[in-house]
Amino acid sequence: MSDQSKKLAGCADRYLQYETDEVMTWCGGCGNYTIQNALKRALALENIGRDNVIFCFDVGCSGNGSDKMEGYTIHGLHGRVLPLAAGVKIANHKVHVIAEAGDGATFSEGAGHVIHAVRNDYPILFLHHDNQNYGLTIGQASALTPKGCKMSGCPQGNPVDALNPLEIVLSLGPSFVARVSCTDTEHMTEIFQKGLQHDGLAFIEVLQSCPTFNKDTTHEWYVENIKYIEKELPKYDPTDLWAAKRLVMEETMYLGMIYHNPEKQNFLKAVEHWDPKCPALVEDVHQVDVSGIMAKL
Amino acid sequence: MSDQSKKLAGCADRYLQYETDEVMTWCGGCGNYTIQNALKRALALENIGRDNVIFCFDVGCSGNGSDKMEGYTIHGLHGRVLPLAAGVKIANHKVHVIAEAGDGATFSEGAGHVIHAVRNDYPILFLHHDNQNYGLTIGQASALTPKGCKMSGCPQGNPVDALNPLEIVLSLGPSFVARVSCTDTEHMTEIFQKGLQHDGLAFIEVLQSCPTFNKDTTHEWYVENIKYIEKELPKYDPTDLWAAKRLVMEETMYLGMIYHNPEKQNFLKAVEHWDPKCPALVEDVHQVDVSGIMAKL
Amino acid sequence: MNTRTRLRIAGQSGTGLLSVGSILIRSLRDMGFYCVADREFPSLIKGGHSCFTINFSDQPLKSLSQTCDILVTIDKPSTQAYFDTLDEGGVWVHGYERPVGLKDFRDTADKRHITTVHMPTRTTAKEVGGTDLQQNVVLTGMAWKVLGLPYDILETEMKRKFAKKPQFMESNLAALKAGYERTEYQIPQTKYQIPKKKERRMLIDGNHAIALGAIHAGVRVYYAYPMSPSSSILTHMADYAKEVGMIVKQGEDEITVANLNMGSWYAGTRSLCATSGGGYDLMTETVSLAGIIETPWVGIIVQRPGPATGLPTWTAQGDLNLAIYSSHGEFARCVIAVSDPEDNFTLIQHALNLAEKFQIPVIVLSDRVTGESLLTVPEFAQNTIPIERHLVTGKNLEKLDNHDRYKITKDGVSKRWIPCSHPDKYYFANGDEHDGMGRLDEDQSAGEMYAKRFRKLETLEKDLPEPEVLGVKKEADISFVGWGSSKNVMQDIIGQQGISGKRQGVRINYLHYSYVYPLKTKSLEKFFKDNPNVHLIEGNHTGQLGQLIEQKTSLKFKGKLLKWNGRPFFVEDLENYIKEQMPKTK
Amino acid sequence: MNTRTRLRIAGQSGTGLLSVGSILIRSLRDMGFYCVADREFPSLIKGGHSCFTINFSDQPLKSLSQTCDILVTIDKPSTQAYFDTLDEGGVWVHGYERPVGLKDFRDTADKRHITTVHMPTRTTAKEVGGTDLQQNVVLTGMAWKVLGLPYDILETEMKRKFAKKPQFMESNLAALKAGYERTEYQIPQTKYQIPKKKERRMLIDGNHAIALGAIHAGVRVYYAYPMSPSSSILTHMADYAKEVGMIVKQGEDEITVANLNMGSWYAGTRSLCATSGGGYDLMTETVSLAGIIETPWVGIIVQRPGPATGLPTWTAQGDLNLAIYSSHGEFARCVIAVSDPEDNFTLIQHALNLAEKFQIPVIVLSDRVTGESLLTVPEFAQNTIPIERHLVTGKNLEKLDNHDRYKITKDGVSKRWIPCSHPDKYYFANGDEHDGMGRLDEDQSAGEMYAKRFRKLETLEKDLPEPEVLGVKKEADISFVGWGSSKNVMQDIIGQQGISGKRQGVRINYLHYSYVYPLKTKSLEKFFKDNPNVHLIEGNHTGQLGQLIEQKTSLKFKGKLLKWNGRPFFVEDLENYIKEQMPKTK
Ligand SMILES: Cc1ncc(C[n+]2csc(CCOP(=O)(O)OP(=O)(O)O)c2C)c(N)n1
Ligand SMILES: Cc1ncc(C[n+]2csc(CCOP(=O)(O)OP(=O)(O)O)c2C)c(N)n1
Ligand code: SF4
Ligand code: SF4
Ligand SMILES: [Mg+2]
Ligand SMILES: [Mg+2]
Repeated sequence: MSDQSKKLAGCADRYLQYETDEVMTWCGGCGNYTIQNALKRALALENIGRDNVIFCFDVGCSGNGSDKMEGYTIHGLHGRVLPLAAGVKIANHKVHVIAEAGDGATFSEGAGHVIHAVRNDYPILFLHHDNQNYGLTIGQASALTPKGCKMSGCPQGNPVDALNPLEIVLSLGPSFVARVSCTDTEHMTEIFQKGLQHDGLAFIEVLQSCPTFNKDTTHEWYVENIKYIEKELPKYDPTDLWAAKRLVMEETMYLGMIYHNPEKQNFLKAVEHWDPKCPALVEDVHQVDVSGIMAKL
Repeated sequence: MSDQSKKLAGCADRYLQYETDEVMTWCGGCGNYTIQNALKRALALENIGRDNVIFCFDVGCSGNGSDKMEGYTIHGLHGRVLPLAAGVKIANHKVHVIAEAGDGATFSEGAGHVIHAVRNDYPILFLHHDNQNYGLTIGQASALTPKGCKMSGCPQGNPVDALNPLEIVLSLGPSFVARVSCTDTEHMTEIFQKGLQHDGLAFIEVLQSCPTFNKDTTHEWYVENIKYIEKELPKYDPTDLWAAKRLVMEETMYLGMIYHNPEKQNFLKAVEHWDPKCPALVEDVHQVDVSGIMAKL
Repeated sequence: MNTRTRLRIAGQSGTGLLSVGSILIRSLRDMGFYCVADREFPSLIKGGHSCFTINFSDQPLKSLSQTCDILVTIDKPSTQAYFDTLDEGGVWVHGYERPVGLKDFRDTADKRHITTVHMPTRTTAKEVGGTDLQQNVVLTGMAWKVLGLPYDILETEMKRKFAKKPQFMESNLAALKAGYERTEYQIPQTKYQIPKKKERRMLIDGNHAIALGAIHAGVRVYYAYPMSPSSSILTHMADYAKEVGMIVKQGEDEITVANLNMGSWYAGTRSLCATSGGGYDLMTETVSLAGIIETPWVGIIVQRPGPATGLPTWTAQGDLNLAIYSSHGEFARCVIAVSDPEDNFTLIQHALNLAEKFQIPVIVLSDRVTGESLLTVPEFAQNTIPIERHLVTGKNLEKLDNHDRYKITKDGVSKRWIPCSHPDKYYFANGDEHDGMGRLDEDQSAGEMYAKRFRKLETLEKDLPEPEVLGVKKEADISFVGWGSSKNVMQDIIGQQGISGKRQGVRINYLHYSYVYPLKTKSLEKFFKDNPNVHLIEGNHTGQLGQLIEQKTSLKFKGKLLKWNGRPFFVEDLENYIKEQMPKTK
Repeated sequence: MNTRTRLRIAGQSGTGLLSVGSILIRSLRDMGFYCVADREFPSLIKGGHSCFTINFSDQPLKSLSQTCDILVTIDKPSTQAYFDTLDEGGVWVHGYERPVGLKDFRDTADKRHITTVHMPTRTTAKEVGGTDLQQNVVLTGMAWKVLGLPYDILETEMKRKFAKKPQFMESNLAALKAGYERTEYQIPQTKYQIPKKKERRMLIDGNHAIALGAIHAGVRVYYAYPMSPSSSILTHMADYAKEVGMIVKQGEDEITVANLNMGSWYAGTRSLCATSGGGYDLMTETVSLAGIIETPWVGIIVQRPGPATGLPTWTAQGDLNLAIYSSHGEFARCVIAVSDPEDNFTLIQHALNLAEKFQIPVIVLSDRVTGESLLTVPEFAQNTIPIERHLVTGKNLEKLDNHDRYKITKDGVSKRWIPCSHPDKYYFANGDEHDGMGRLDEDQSAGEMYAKRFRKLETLEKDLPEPEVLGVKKEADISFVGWGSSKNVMQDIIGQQGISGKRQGVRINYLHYSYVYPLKTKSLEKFFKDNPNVHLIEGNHTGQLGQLIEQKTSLKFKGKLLKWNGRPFFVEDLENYIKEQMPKTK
């Protein structure tokens, strides 16, 4: 038993509070199962209860988990989970806010939002479910689908180059970038914990298998093509932006902490008069006297 | 007289066809004047007449030039000029299509569009008017306004880090990236010509002075802080992506060809059955017999 | 005489119920039956109950019944979900290996005189050399036998379906035959006549028909962002693109799609895009741009229940107000609603012509049931609607003045010519208010350009056809007014193709709006005058066409048949409503 | 007795006409006059003609006259643009150095008995130690003298304005004095009484008032993307953020803003956003989300003429249909319209309360003239509208069941509590159709949840106040029905504050809608019964409130006063319309 499992055994109730007895509706072998499990493990290990976390979901297969996570969840519009989650965090900075979205939602419908969520460094944990296609709308190409893939809507093969999501994120001045794979629950759990501890936008690229529509990057393919930074590159320094920029351009999928910028000032701290000790905005709605202002008009 | 001016003298009529006798409405000293002049020069030198170019404008101060350029122009919605221009080019690949937009339009309202215009490599010339603020709506901060700048809407100073536009563009697999400054009309003309010759998306970062709302990067400031790649870095190879990525992170504003990828297949060429020789879609609207298809249903 | 026979195949998404359904319906079509079929499925990829329902008859059918005569169930959860839709005296066909958990279904079956037709399909498939993949093929054979229809038709269809996968051919045929031959029970022949003359009909849905209509009318580029129930239009267009020389681009979001569509129309080709309600919300600002630069723009909304994500795989007519009133500012637009494959094919051609004739945005409203239910229809007549471009071309360009493009005219329509078609006759398509050439105009007089554009609505209204009356000409016992997909169920009811077959002598008629906005009211007023008992029928909660009628006229409906739970109108809905509304004497 | 005096300062954008205007209006306010002032300016940064118009009186004023008594012109092009808005017998004040190009103005002036008051302001400024920067200050002194008002008031205001720029103080005062003292001409004193009692009034516009109202009502976060005419709300909120402990975030586009607003409301604080018509198009999908997850969402649309970019710096009431019918699907919402600073301050507080009480999106419609014209108003009464949060809190949370959040109730409203306020009472705010707790529900019964949400519209309608009648109670010679900014001109006309001053004994009244949707019709029906000659007044082309009234009732308007050229209703518009509509006998 890994020490993670031992610790987990000690706080099983904290894990079970999020467990549902509803029938799960993802396909067999879908990466979403392990990703959701790892998230529950991380929450349990970080001792974050249902009164201390709000889950925000985009529309896509990962979003269909929004009523299968027994906690306060909001299932918004396609592509819009990042500004939605940012609005939640700004209103209530005292609770953890987690946002989850697919590759279609994040780099097509919501491409503008991911740029500015990273730039503003809203203090939320963001899981990017990268299954390299549109699962819920039955298998169209996304912006991350390799050129040439035959998908619904491009029978002659996807005509356009795929984007490299992490190459883009690293060009936005992020504060925390990591990569995990749905094939390794323990590692996901560990990185999700780090993301929950991070006081800024934790962008986590989650390599997600989608056996139904993505026959290329299958569970097995990932297992063969992933490597762990901690094991393979012991001298890797995640605060070195150029090292990170080079790493994400490599064929091999290195998992772990890719980039971390402790100096970046998160969104709330950048507000000159904001103070973490002052009440959350949700607790602060009161009649404000404006007579001082009116006197000067 | 530079040889460019000599050549121009030879085709003054081609330049004058675009000249307007309407009163221009930009502020005195605005960079838009020289940018528009350079564009007219480039069109004249490339012998591109009004039957061979369509100008697409975004909403912003540069967009107010849309009825001051005597040719076929369309003045669309804020942030949407790139997909608009792409639609024009797809419909009529036989004419040049030029798109112009400000930094608010390109990296805030239309941030999603610029990502996918570069990725799809639509064959259009795109001038990014970077005056680092929202001019037309009277001086708010844009995504490129430096952190700390006091602007309308952020009296305590812009709380958010600025994006580096070229760092982002170079993370999208572009085919042509150059930078010019409104302070050097000849150099702009030369680069605009190259852009007009390029058979893909020519992204040109135009450093634009805005004396009214941007007191930091003034005309004089640019003149002092720009350098020319051709002069300063003779051995610079624009096909080297990593060299380009490093160049755009430097304080000094290097002007000229930053990156060029001749292998990138532009949008139309990537369509398997498209052929430049076949009629433009605007000439090809005809009744299509679908009996063959119906017979198989 | 009602000869509607109702077959339902129920199974969890992804368990092959569609392939069973497709072989059966193709075989019925080959025998010359009129068929209508539709899927009910949840917004999930796998799991969740879904069914494929086929109604067929020797008379034309366009809508479905809510219940069925024959229920074929692939798995137990779907039996659970759909068992009570099997009518008294119906037939239950299934192939479960183990009778476990079937007890209460068997009891209900007995109570309701339901005949059970069963064989262990997996064992049967294996016996004849197949694998458990072929259990559904056995089931298909069983169902065809229960229908009492000739085996050769079914076999031909199986061969055609697996022509490209010969490796399965042999085992498939064996399993099919076993299922057919080992089944004894057949439903009584009185149910229907086997059609004599075999007029060849296509099996096609609305989304496929509208794609063909657009291609036929010269659309040269199609843009879309995937969103059910419109995604299959993208798939069809992409499949035909090469063959018909069209460019198809999956945009990265709906605003990209709307502006690609705008740019291609402005440049002078024929372009098209499609989405559903939520995606259209994102396009409305661009439709407003088409309004002020007076440039054609055609888009399809395949409606589904909102608000927000709502019910992605169900049907609704809840976005009529969205199509008419969204997009800021006031400008002329046209809203057209399609119902069956035939008018999907024709109305899209008229939509493209109207958009160019009046230089306006035209919104075509479809919905899931129209877009995705399969009907047997004869091949569409071609070249019946000539392409009208209304462009100044060739020598006429010389006579143009730059200020002709947005010239203030009585009927509101000015001349349009393709950008760059003449070097000197340039104009500015300006999103700001402008003069005749498109130059910025902020003077008081700019109000005249605003009014000029809006005058097109009146001119357009005069140009549109009046709504059509179906059924008895006058003095109906009960009359309905509706639009879009409501036409299908109304035609079945009027054609006595409900379930009860006989309409107890009730005189029914129906006024159908294909062109919904601007609303024509002449025949509507006459319809209310000619018929004493006029009701509204709409697949939404607020009766949106009814509101438009109440605003434009002082007509009052006797009652409103509204439905908004994501299900289409079934023939039972109309029959029950008519029974309630008719005075007891009838 | 009409004592409206009309002063207009014309100059190109950026030539300092605003600073001249602001000193004059502040001084008039200090003297106890009622003032109303508005800018007309083109959608450019520099150049183009613009003017600042002040109307003042000892009686309350709320709207402007189209023409002026005193025209102060800063540059020649603006003289050209505005000269003919100076009435017969008016006064033209200018300070050009060289008389070149003034010939024809001088001729017109003579013909129309216009007195010209002139001194070379640049030379005068220099003479008294100023620079040509002070020429406008000289002009300010001249204008004040023409008005015949005491110098000390003007001087105090100048000192206050340049308190933070002492380096200019001295030369400014010298130039001011020179302008004042060297001017001989004064308009005849009969024009107006100088108010005796000096009730202190604020000078404030609608945008500023709505910002203060929102802050007062406990809004804790404000989101906006700059878009005129709403941008000044962002500037005000940002300026006060620190002082009132509020967070202000300029979003990167309107969809970001709408979803930030949605997230903050869902999390349980009070949030607000504002935009104009085009920006709101981009927010409509998110408003539909608020509809299905039954979560409050408040947004302001400061209207300007569309379609598309339209006329960014002008005014319109063209987006009522947008507010009522946009956003796909059907759900309950409320549309409120503001008119003067006072109801900007109060109605935003009611909007926030209604949004929380009914858990619905509330759209507040303003427009450029309401948002940006300055009025003298007494300080707003505070604490008159208690904050109503309608949240389950504290011990009551224990009694909750997870399924209470979207429980199907008669009035459509279920319980709401702040996420995380209790660890076990979680619920799913689900954009898909759902059950009481928010779990996905695709069954037929889901229609009941759809209807439950919509029932809130009826409950809301009963809760809203009826429209208010202004002017004579009954039997008016001519009556008007309108909403939003139309109230201002109607109040001036009813208060005999048109130009003609005497209303020739015409009895006028006006039914004003602040709460426009859902439309209340009881007092409307009574208004039509009590008054024989009811007309519609709306600042748009299609009479959108009129259409809503025609749809909901069978009332018919005798006539419609519509205006859609970007200019607000001037008192002349009403006076001319009334003259046309009144039977000749009056
Ligand atoms: C505005 C809008 N456009 C389109 C859709 C349809 N839609 C639902 S999920 C989805 C994309 C799913 O792909 P992705 O985001 O990668 O998630 P996945 O299903 O692959 O997990 C789309 C296009 C929608 N719901 N809303
Ligand atoms: C949907 C929409 N949102 C906002 C605006 C208002 N607006 C007009 S121009 C502009 C930004 C101008 O900044 P930029 O794009 O940098 O152009 P610049 O004026 O600086 O040249 C904005 C926000 C609009 N016209 N449309
Ligand atoms: S389609 Fe792909 S992502 Fe969606 S549930 Fe199935 S396997 Fe998972
Ligand atoms: S505001 Fe700036 S960008 Fe706009 S016209 Fe003036 S100087 Fe040019
Ligand atoms: Mg995906
Ligand atoms: Mg700018």
